[in-house]
Amino acid sequence: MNATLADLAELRATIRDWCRAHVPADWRRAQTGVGDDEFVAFQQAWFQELRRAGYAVPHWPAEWGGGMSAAEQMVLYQELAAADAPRLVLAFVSIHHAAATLLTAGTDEQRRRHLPGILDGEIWVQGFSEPEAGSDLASLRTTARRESRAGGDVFVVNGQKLWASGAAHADWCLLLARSDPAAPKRRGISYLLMDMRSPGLDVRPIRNALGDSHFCEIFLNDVEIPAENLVGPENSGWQVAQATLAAERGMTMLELAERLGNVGLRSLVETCRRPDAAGHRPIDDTLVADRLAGFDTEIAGLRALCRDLVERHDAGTVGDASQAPPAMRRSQDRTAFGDAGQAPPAMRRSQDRTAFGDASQAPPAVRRSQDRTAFGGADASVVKVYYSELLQRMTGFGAEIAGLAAQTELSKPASSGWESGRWLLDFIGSWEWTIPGGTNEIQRTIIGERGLGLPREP
Amino acid sequence: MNATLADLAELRATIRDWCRAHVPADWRRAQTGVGDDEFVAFQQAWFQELRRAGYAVPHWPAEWGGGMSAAEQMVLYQELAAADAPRLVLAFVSIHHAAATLLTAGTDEQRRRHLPGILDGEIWVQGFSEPEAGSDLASLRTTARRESRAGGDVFVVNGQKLWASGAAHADWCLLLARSDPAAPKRRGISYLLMDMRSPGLDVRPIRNALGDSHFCEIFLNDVEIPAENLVGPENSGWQVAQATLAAERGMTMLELAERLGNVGLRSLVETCRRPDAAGHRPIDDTLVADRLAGFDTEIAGLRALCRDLVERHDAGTVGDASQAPPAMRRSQDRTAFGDAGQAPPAMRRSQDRTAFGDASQAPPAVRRSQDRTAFGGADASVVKVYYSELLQRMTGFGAEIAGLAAQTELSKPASSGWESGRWLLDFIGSWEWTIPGGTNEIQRTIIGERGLGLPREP
Amino acid sequence: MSAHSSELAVAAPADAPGVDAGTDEGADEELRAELRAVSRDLLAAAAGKDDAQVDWALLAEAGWLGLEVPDGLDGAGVTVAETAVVCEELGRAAARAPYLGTAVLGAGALLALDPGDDRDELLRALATGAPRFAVALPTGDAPLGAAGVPGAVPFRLARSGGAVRLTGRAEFVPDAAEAETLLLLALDEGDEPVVVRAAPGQPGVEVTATPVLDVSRSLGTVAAVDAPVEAGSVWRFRGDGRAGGRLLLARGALAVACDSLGAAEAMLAATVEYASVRHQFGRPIGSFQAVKHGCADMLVSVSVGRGLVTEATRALAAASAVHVADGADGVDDAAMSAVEVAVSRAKSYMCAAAVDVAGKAMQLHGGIGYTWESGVHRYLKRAALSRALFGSPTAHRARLARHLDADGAGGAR
Amino acid sequence: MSAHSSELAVAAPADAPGVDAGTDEGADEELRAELRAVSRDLLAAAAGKDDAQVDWALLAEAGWLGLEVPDGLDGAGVTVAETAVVCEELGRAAARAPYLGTAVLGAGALLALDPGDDRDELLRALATGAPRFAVALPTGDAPLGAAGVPGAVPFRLARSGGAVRLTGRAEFVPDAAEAETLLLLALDEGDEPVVVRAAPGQPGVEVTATPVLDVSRSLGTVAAVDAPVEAGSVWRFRGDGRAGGRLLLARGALAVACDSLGAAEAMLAATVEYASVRHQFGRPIGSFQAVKHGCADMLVSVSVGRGLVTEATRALAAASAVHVADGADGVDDAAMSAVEVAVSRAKSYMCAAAVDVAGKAMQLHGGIGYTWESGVHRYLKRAALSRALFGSPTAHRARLARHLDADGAGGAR
Repeated sequence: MNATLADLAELRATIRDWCRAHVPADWRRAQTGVGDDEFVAFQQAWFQELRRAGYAVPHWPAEWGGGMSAAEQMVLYQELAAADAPRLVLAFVSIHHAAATLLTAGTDEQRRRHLPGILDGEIWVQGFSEPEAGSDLASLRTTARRESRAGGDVFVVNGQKLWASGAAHADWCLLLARSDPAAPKRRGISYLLMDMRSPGLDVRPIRNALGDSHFCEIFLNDVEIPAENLVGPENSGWQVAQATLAAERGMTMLELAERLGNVGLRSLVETCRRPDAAGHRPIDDTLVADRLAGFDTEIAGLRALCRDLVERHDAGTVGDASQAPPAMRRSQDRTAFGDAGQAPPAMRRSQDRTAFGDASQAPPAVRRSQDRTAFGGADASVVKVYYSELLQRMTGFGAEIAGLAAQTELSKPASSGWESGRWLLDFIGSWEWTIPGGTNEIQRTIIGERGLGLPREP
Repeated sequence: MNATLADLAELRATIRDWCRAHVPADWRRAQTGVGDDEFVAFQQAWFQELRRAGYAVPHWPAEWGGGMSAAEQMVLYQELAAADAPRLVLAFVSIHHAAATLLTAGTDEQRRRHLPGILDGEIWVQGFSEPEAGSDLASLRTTARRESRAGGDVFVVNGQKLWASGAAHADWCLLLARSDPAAPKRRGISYLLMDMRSPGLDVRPIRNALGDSHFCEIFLNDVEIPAENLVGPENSGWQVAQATLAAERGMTMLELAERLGNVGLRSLVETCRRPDAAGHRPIDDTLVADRLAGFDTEIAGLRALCRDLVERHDAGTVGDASQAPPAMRRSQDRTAFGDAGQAPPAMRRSQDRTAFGDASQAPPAVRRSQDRTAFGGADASVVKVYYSELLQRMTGFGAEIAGLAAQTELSKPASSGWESGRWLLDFIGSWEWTIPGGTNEIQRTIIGERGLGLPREP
Repeated sequence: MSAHSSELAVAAPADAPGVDAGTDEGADEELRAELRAVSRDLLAAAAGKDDAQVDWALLAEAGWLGLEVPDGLDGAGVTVAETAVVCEELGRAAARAPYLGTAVLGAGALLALDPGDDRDELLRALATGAPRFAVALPTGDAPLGAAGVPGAVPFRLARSGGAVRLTGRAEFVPDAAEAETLLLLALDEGDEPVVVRAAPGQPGVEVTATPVLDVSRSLGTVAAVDAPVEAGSVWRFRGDGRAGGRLLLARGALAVACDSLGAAEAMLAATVEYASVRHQFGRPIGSFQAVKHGCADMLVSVSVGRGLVTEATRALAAASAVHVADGADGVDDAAMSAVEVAVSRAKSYMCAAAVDVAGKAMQLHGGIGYTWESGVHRYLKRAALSRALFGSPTAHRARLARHLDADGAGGAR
Repeated sequence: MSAHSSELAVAAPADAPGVDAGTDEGADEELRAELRAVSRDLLAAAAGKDDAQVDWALLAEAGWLGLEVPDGLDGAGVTVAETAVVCEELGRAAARAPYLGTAVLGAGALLALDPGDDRDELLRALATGAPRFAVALPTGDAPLGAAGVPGAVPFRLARSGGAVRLTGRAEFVPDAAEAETLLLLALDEGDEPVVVRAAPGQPGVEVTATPVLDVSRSLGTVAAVDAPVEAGSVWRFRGDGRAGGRLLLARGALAVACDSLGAAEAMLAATVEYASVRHQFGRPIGSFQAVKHGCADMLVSVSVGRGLVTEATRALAAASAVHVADGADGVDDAAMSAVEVAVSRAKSYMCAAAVDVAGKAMQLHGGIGYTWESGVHRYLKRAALSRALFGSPTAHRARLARHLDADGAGGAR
């Protein structure tokens, strides 16, 4: 179902009206300095508000409660950003990673069990990284030993997970564990759904650079997971994980770009238009004006990148190496965490459609000329590197312009991103985008090898 | 002989007077667009002018015609730069590389034969790089086969050299060739002095990015070099070459820094103070003013780096790992071209004194605290990276400010550096500093491994 | 901040995906892909030559000059989006051809004028490649200043002794020295921008070549001193002359941005190619992170630039279509501002990025990159010229900043 | 361009190598090396603690507070160059101590005053650590503006009802909240800068703490509203009060630059350490060029910054010595300008570089770097505060640019 221009304009008007009526007035002030419980309650309430309007999981298939086309989702995220609606922070893993995993690789039973649960507010956490397996995710050491029990087989899990964002509030965990210690690194890993109330689990918060504790360590001590919670074939967890990580990109990047382009840029311009004690406005300095215009331009470029990625996801042309120019040869698939988010082309194409729209939709015609695939299998990495470093530059500049005053802002609104206008906090928070999910150093290697076909390190 | 402050002030006044009397008026205009012969004649005349004053080879030992202390040389180069004297471009290899080689590793006979020749204007060229041995110099393929002749042994040389700057005018060549093909890469190389009038030599100019041809290829076809022209032991040419390349750093970097800080910055400020058609001066834009102040600062930083390097060369503390803090561990010596200029500490210390001043001078007390050696064995690389990229940023900015007008400047004065104020030409020429002598990528690896003790690539 | 927020997606329908079911955007994309493929083949030959001169007759035969000339005048009747493809490919080949003067600015100027027999005849001729054109307009930073176009119009008409005479001077005019027909942007006696047709040989008009480092470009100065002008040589823009002038300047800036995009892509491809085959230390140099990540950065900025150039092309094509169709009523100030915002973004970003990319290419090619023969210098010089032509990045960003400040003043949302 | 060219080497003798045969520069270097080693050991303990609080009594015992207090007043009688070493080490440890308020600014202010019993007594006390001081002067960009110091003096004395009263306000005053003695920079009735001694509890004077993200720093606001001031509490600078004020501001800026140098070196060392032991993909991450070259860039900017800080320290030490020795005749405007140029270079470069280095450290530490426990955030926050305190890089560069413009106007050579 391709929407016409008129349909989209109508949708935009509808969403805009809805936002006016439903975005909580002054939520930024109200959510500044709140405790954890208040934050969770606010997130859950806002999620249900969006759900009632059909805006919570627009990217899911219609049968599960979604059904928006990519074009419609773009309109939705543009309007939510323009209205400065709260972000869905807490449900991020649930509605993106967990859902993508279930839709791509889960059984019907698993979907029926979990997708409605997510809509009702079940929170998921990702249990991938480990102390010795960060960028090099494939060296994870947590073990899953299959054993028989009266009620059926179970996996007995032991080990430690790190950077499990939101684990303290989570009901379920997407868990990667080594089920065949003898197999090569990536061949012996299984993907499991773990109930966070299981005995043997110990969740400990890790304070981040701002003193917040949404990251956690999870210690697993003989935790038993029923075998029916295995996703995909045993020892194929690595492949399944690609799908999970792929879900982090595309439309979610577009949403972030819109946030940066709305409240982010707006706040920065406002900061620079504010006269100082002597009545001088920073923006009247060509130095400041030039930087602002540069950010405006870079944001426009980021939006174009994101739109392109989303459109090609939708069109099924992302990473189609057959269209890449000869110089841009595709290298072998990388084995590293690096290529998290980079499933082999055949897999990615199908999964993308499932993850990003109703599979029953007729895919739009492949409108793109070959040059649009110039960044080959590294699209998501290009967007991630560019977004995260733009965010860092913008917030860094904001912190510089705000000067000493930036130091006096001790907390930012919960439920906002790192474009809150509390520039020093935002700046420090920006490393949350340049490090996790494969550091930008790893991303550049992916871009070089998959996007440009440069040779791997020996 | 340490000069007192008063001595130095007197020297400065003397040099300043000399410059007023001897720096050719308006040489920049006169040397713009001249042919090769005119350039060579001008360089030779200026060299002899400097020689008569004792300013041509101040860094040589007194017995050979030099004898200035490091402090005195600094004053000399500061004043020559301040007076915008022509640079000694043509004699660069002769007075630095060739002389350092002879003084460090040559025989008395070789010194007596060649050092006076250099003072009389003999031009030397460096024959190190080859098509397949650029950054990876140790893989050079030119062969030197030792054979007996009636008049004594000779080396019969075959191969091809690249980037031999000034070979078209050269009388002599510093040649590296593989004399033991069976030995490991760096163990089978010999260092030879080759008469450029030898039969079997074919010199072909290579046009550079600006269309100039001072780079050359040298084809060697059964060229015979008498064995007495071997420098250092046979098959030890790699170690001898370190000394040659080391000579490129130190005081020569200080001279470049002074050039950039005098005529370079001055031209840039002038460019930015020139009103446009509407009477607007770029410097009145905070954007431009900020960049200029940044360059002024970076030049001051560069000068400080160079002075520090020269002073420590002088004091014999360059690269003394025993004083480095524990975290800055020294890695093994690198085998790559990369470490050209980085002899093992013991060798470097002695050679530096020989190369940079009269060995009979009492070395000044080691005045530096341990932190001054923080950049360990990578001092020269730090300076090279910083200088070359600052030059590139400054000239790039100049080209941007000058705009379309920069395109109409089709040639720059011969005998000037890449800070001529013909910004686009200077900008393009700046790659002559970021690429040769070990690209800046190689230099960063040296800094990481030798300066910081980071582990080598496996 | 309407011009900078999501509203733009509504204003420029092509921005929204999946909405072209009823349009011919898909067909246009196919046309452009074919045009691109053909151009690339044709220009590949020129790229090998030292002067990269392209055979002018070949360009005319290929139909690239008359791309925007209406069907009825023997042109292809397509849009500036197709012209942009050729510009990009010329940049990729660093080719020398007076395309900017004739097909981009010449055709653009004529199409923006009120139709008429003279104009139509000239457009028909243009598509055949004879005469070659130059359009004398300000190509520096001046028109980007707060004063806007009229203050920067380089020529002025004045009546003296019964005759209309032209006086003024334009520097760095693309393809001026080779042009047989000049179109001069002038203010008439009522301060309205008009186009004056002139010939280089004509009394009072002098054209001089301006040699530049980038030998793949031809620039010149056009000067007129009390040059007598026939009434029939003074042509009015459709509708508002100011809008016509602004669209013309936007075309110039966009064409140069497209050129830089092509040049940057060529440099990226060449660097990747070289880094894949050149071995040092027993490995292809592209396997070292320093080289690999450098190439990755080039790809990132080329990708961002491509996005901005694409958006600016769409915006200009849409506005140009409206201008030609509706004249004065078509392109209001807000729409024109939206075009200029998109063009300034594309021009400032892409033209700066191309210099960086070409510079990085020179660095990563090592010594070879610094040779004349590698040809990297041709791209670096061309990119440097493109950066300054039709407004420096700084001047374009200054214009953008004024929009940001004005929008910020407009309201919180 | 005398202040920016080789002349400087003559003006500041210590710049020239090999010329210290007759001076005690060598001995000073040894003293500083020892001071550095002792400081590093002492502060290493503090570095481990979450609040990095340093025991104040320990600092006093170590003699660091009275470094510049004359021998005769129980101090060490050395120069600001030694104080700079302590500042650098405090930065390296990201330690929390009111050193800036007491030893840098407090001692600096008192030393710049005309000697007298009250002043001498206070200096003697200062060296013992009781009372702690805060100096209320402008710590933002204001004094770097074209107007110079007097326009930015935060307090003013006025006579009303027979009494002299003080009014004004200074924000972001280092160590204000913990200070027992306040020294306020004020203009007297003749518009001459003076120092007013006050106490936090005193009528009309209010001190409030300003909590900041960098918990290793203490800042506060000092406000006075018609606060009655005794005649004995108003102290005049030696010689020209304006020069005294300028030297004091230079001290503040330099101290913060030293702090940033130490912080940056600490972050570099920590990153090198981590990259050498942390393995991924079967190798220490420091063996990857992306990490290695990142560390190399950190070293380059730390090296450049160290050079600039060293030169600024020498220049300020020399000028301060002259000021104390000769009063008004000592430091003329040209010499003061030379100090300010050196300080502005050091402050703008080093404080910006430290933020970059700390940010890079966070990046190269990966996930660990983003944790509270790694402590990298402490350095990032501290570096960000240092960047703004005593003038932003932009403000310092604006001052430098004015010098460049003025020097450029002076002549071609």
